[in-house]
Amino acid sequence: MNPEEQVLDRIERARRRRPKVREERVTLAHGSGGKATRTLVEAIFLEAFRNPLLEPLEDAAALSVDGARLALTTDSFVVSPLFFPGGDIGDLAVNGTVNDLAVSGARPLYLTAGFILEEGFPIADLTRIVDSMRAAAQAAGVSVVTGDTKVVQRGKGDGCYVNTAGVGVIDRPGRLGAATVRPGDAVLVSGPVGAHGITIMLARGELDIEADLVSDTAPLHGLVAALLAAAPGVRVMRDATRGGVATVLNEVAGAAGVAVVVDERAVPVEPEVRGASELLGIDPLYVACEGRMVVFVDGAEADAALAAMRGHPLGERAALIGRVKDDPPGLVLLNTVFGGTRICDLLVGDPLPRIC
Amino acid sequence: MNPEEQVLDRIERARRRRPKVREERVTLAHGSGGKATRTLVEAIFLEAFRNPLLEPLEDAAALSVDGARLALTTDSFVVSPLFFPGGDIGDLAVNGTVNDLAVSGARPLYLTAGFILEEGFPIADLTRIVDSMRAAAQAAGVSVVTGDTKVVQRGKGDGCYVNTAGVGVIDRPGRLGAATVRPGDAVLVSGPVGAHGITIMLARGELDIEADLVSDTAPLHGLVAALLAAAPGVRVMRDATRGGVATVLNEVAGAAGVAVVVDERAVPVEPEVRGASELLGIDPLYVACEGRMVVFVDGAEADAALAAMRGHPLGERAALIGRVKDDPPGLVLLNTVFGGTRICDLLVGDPLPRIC
Amino acid sequence: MCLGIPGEVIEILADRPDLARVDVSGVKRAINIGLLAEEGVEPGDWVLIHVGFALSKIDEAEAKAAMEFLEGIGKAYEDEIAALRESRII
Amino acid sequence: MCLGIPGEVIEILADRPDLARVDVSGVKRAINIGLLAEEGVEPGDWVLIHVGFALSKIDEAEAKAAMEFLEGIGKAYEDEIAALRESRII
Amino acid sequence: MRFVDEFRNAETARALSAKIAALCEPGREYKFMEVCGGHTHTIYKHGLEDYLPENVTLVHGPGCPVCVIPMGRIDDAIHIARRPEVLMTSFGDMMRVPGSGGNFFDSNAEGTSIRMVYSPLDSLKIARQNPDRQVVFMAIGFETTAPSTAMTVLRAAKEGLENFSVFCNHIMIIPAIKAILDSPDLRLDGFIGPGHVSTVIGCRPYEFIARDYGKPLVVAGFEPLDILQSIYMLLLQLREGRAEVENQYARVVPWDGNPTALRAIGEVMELRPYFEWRGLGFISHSALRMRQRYAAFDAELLFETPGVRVADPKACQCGEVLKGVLKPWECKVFGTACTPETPIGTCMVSPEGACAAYYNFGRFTRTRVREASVT
Amino acid sequence: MRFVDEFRNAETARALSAKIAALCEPGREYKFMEVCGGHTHTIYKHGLEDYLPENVTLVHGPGCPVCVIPMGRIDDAIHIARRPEVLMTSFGDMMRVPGSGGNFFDSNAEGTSIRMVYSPLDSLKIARQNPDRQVVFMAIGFETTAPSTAMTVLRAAKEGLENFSVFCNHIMIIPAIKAILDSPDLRLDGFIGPGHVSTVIGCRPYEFIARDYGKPLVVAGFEPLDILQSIYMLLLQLREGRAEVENQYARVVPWDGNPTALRAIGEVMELRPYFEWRGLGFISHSALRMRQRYAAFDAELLFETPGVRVADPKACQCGEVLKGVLKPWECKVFGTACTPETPIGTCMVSPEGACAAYYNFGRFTRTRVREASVT
Ligand code: SF4
Ligand code: SF4
Ligand SMILES: [Mg+2]
Ligand SMILES: [Mg+2]
Ligand SMILES: [Mg+2]
Ligand SMILES: [Mg+2]
Ligand SMILES: [Mg+2]
Ligand SMILES: [Mg+2]
Ligand SMILES: [Mg+2]
Ligand SMILES: [Mg+2]
Ligand SMILES: [Mg+2]
Ligand SMILES: [Mg+2]
Repeated sequence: MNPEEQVLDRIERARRRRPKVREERVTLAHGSGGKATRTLVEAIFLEAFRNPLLEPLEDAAALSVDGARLALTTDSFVVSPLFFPGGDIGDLAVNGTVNDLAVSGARPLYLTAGFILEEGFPIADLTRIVDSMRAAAQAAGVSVVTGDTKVVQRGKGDGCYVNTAGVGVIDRPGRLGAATVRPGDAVLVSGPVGAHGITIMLARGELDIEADLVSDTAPLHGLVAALLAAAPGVRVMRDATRGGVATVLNEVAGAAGVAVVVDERAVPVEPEVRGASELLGIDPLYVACEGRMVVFVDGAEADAALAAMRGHPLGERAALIGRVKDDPPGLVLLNTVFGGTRICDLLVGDPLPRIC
Repeated sequence: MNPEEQVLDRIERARRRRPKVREERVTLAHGSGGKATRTLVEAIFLEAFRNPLLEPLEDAAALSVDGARLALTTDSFVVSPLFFPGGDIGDLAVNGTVNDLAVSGARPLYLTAGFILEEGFPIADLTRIVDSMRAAAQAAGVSVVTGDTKVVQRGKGDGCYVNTAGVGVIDRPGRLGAATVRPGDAVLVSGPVGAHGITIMLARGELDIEADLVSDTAPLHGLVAALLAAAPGVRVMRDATRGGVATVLNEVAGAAGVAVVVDERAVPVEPEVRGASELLGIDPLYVACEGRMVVFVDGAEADAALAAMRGHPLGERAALIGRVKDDPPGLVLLNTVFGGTRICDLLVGDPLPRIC
Repeated sequence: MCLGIPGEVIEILADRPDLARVDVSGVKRAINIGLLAEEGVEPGDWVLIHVGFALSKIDEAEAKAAMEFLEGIGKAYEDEIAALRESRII
Repeated sequence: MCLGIPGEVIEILADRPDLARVDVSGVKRAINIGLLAEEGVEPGDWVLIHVGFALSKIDEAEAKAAMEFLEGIGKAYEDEIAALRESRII
Repeated sequence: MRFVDEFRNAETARALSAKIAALCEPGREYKFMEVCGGHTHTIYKHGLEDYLPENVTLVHGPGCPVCVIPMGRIDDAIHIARRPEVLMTSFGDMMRVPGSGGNFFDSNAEGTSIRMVYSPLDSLKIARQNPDRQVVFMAIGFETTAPSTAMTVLRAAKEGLENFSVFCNHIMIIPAIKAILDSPDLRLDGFIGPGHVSTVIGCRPYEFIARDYGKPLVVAGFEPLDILQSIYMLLLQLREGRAEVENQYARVVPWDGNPTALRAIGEVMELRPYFEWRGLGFISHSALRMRQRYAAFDAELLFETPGVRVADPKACQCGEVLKGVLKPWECKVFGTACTPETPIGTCMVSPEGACAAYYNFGRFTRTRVREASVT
Repeated sequence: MRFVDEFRNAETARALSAKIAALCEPGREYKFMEVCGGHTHTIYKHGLEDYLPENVTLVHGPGCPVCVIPMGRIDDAIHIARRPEVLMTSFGDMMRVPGSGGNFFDSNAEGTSIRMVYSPLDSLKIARQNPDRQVVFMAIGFETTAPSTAMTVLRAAKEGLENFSVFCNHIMIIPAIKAILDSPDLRLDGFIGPGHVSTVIGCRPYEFIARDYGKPLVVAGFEPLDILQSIYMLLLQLREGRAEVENQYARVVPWDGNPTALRAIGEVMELRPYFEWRGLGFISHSALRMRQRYAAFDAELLFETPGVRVADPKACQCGEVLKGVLKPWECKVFGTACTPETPIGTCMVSPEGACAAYYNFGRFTRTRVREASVT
């Protein structure tokens, strides 16, 4: 090894060290979906709760209860603003959990709904949120079967936080999971990326940027069903939420110990998302979606998978964006538009907090 | 009917009207577990999400998935202070959900954990909370299998909010539920009431009251198992959390259309709980517990049920506190220590917010 | 609003002679005894507590007298009932 | 930090002549054009945007010249490659 | 609990009940007013009426300071609380009392900070802890509570606190009783006198009731046996043709009251020329305000208040209930439009209000009660 | 995107790459410094080094204003932000720059309000919206950014805003380049000149580099083809034995810069006698402060700051990296103790810092890259 290679090797070893939270206090970065979030999750939550079901840190845990194969997931939603073009915290909370179930290969069935309301929150806004949860649940074919409401004093919340947990049933034999990904697999994305995150950021109004953009929030269960029917060789699916597509790719590369090589040109991005990203100096690959997923599939089935996704309204602009290789393991590489190649690492902190 | 009876009749009709939230904004009362909470839940959440599984508004929904009989529940925890004598938000969050499953007749299996952290929250406190969740989960024999973390800006939270959802399996044939309660049933409580709520109130320090009190937070699954084994005639169990024993009794009386008559003398209350309650002018019957349950059981099995509970460490001071009658339907009546009888209604607003 | 609760004085705070630690069924709180300055308050005294102030000292002799009156009525009643029962049995 | 992005001026705000609405790939923002006061800015102009200010006007002739140079290199290269291929095929 | 449990004994109650029944002349209707809301609360909370013969009726008087506070004063308090620098404190009972545009909870939901305190001294503590805020204590209560407020102001003055003041709504019991006695549509046989007020004012101030109006009054404690005994004592006076002031609650109430407390009130407060009582209208010399020498602690002087008199809702019959002319359930809106969740009148707010006590504890008829026993 | 996408064309890049290779003399090592962090970012983000022959090395210069800000200034900013009335604003890049006791995020976690803004004008808006707060804009940047700060101050003055001020940390590019040129351990063959700074200062200020130091400089745009073309132009000058200032970025950079912008800077700011640069030490006349006549908007005058010079951590070799003496990976703590999550030096903080760019984008070797293509 030359000196540079020795250094890089040392770094890779350092990166494999047990994660440790160095901060004394929680910062916004811990909630951004990037490295700090991952460190917090692994060093504190995984460390304490460690068990084989939690360990994969997938979108949903796969359980076997009384002979039934179930998926269980949860997410809290703290998006600001609560209402934004294309959606609100209500449909986000339903779609987000439906999607975590769907991408785990489960048929979403039942949701829980937990509300943390701030004293003074307008009842009319609550009704609007609950109505859009109802509509989203109906669209996704799930029922909200149990719930909880807490009220916190003014100044101890931000209007309305929603938690949903979801249960689905895994009808399909075999296991999905990042660990099943292997060299030669194809990487697909179900549509243009980053619209949700940029929409939220613009909806805050602080940037004074106008754009004809709406959130991509949508339930993916139908698209997943179509995909799985056409391509049994699907290895893993993930919805690209906080941290965006790049974060999902890194999680999979890390979990599977493979290299993921992505063709930047192939990644679909709406012009307005690109414009806002350039203006703000951020990369759409790291911007959250709420109705897009990344799919790893047996390379031989890439075309079938792509065709199946494109045949579904939510996958019309699906694209093959990359391939899995064996080296360098655990890294995501990007073949840039310009023809160069670079690493596409986890971000330390997301520039867009509170997007979901 | 005499004029008074006519008025009372008119009132009962008014109380059966469809609930409507009259306030324009959420107030703390909506989170107190009393009438305002009930109105909010029925008028907004139940109205929007209505389905046969949600409708009973039990502690957990009873589901049938792929042949398996499951219970699903959720609660968010926003207790202030986060750490208090006898526990913290962590074991509260685990025990609360374990208990909602247990009292639904399910064997608790899996939990989700959603954290909403406020920027600036000490990592050491988070670690302490997560550690006590781990210990509580271990004690209850459940695994945390999936989770989520969000971080909100300083001033948009209160350190740490935790949501847990839980899945359990219902091994026992037959259905539990408030609707199965009938005249002649016995009403039991598993131990002294109100310690949790009073402990929290004193732990805030604002009242400058000292007492040797600790929260009663505990997982009830073992006690429930012992009870069910001894008394198959159990109709319904509820953990007496927000709103206390009186609220549970009212919920059951309302759902079953029966009268619940309680002997005030029989209700176990720790002297310190009583002292603090008298000092503050509140009634221990309305004060939250986090490790106590109310049991309705076939009157013929009352002794067996009581013996079974008393044989378990968490039920040593269990007591038979009342009987179910047919009239007046939907009301809870209290035979007072003094030998009088009065209504024991739902409270409009709990004097103790943020107890769980 | 006029809620008043009896409590037993445990100690007078050394640094704040207008405050007493008072025990109510095992629960303790510092209570202002400034309104009883003239009579004086000592550990062992019972006082009536209202919104953090001791409003009056409880007169144990009077309490005993009241109880005796009430118990007397109770006793007389029990005797009567007992007599009634006996007469019935016969 | 020195991030600058080209955008097309759509309009000068009527009530604020120091502000222009500028379009970047379909996204619009009011940009301060005070730093280009001397040259003047009109709809259709392209400007370089930095932290909310237009720093300079983009000179389309210069841009075209640069492109022509670059494309020329590209063309020459392609020709060369093509020639190379041909020679190999033969 | 000592001095509490012994006065809740059911056996003794049954005996006393028999004595009471024996004292009543058949066919005669007895109407006694318990002046104090604390008594009303005890009566309903313990189901005390189960021990009274049908011909003894308890009339719930105006002695709940929460129930008699007029809407305008709530509006004034909210007006003060709306100032960004103000942090208002008050007793929990006040939080739900309706002003013309909502109660304190609603106001907090819209952005004010009105916090519950257990003691006025807690407000002082809050003021010390929040030097950048103006802490205003919304003081309410009869002579029972006024000394605590006065002592708190004296302490604040001693400490030189500059961010504490009192919005004074203290009222006095005697003018209220007098107003009741002078109301033409009233027929009462006697009064159950307010025990805790009397710890401060003593028993002498009631003597005019016996002397000028010929009605007996028994100062009563707050345990159910205290009240039952007082009713017995009232009936005994009636039977014996007496009209006197008697003290059933001598274990707590000295005949001459608490002179230290009275002096504290006198030092800090003075009589208002008149004050509005909800349902009873303006009563002269019936309330207290801060003295000029404590102007620095007088929120009424420190902050502007609209001071608008707000008419009670038309449907509201609290005045009749407070005077004992109507039973709570006789009010047309009772239990339908007016409930503890959506009170129209203040008697439905405080747990000591006659309507709330009846609604929460007594909302069923005697016949059904008799069935309702655990055993 | 017009003026962007055309300058990212891979075909053209390949052609230019061949031309560049052809210009390089075999066996000779070429070392060019891109002065500007924006260029560093572009180079890594687009993988531009893949188009360079092995013997052309790019050295990352001091032109990242975030990277050269000394710890003491961060501490001073946090000191100001800790005042309860202060609401501080800054560009997103600043949030993670370590001070001696943590960065802005850490400081916020402990209670300060330091908000990210896109433009200094946004700070002004925040000041208008929060009249009760003192809004302080933490200004950083070279001459590119200084005019925006100046225009913002002029606007604030015109509006008579009394709750807005600037904590001025603007620095100047020429003194930094001069410091680099004068550093003894340096061997460079030419400079890629900072494009956006030059829109303001123009190309003339670089002439001394060619004239006095005999090094060519090409002012370059920020798209990858701009940089590749500039390298081509530098190599051509070397081949032809020239040392001139050339302008590759003429579509944006006028030879004489932007006189309006320069005047705005001159109106509001003046030279500091000296200023500390992280890694480079004190450089005289290298930074700007507010003029006396805008003292009302000068946070340094309005608020006390400790102004303590904080020594860089011992392990930190940022100075060597900024001068191009060390490659990022040659620093002993690179990638292990110093990572973007736990930066020791500032070059690891900004996405334009050499260490961060190399860590995030370039952390693998050329051989492995060649394998790593999608197809
Ligand atoms: S029912 Fe309501 S309005 Fe009627 S008297 Fe009672 S409190 Fe007043
Ligand atoms: S690795 Fe860190 S300490 Fe070393 S030069 Fe880079 S930024 Fe500075
Ligand atoms: Mg970290
Ligand atoms: Mg997901
Ligand atoms: Mg999830
Ligand atoms: Mg999710
Ligand atoms: Mg709940
Ligand atoms: Mg309501
Ligand atoms: Mg429950
Ligand atoms: Mg629950
Ligand atoms: Mg629960
Ligand atoms: Mg999540």
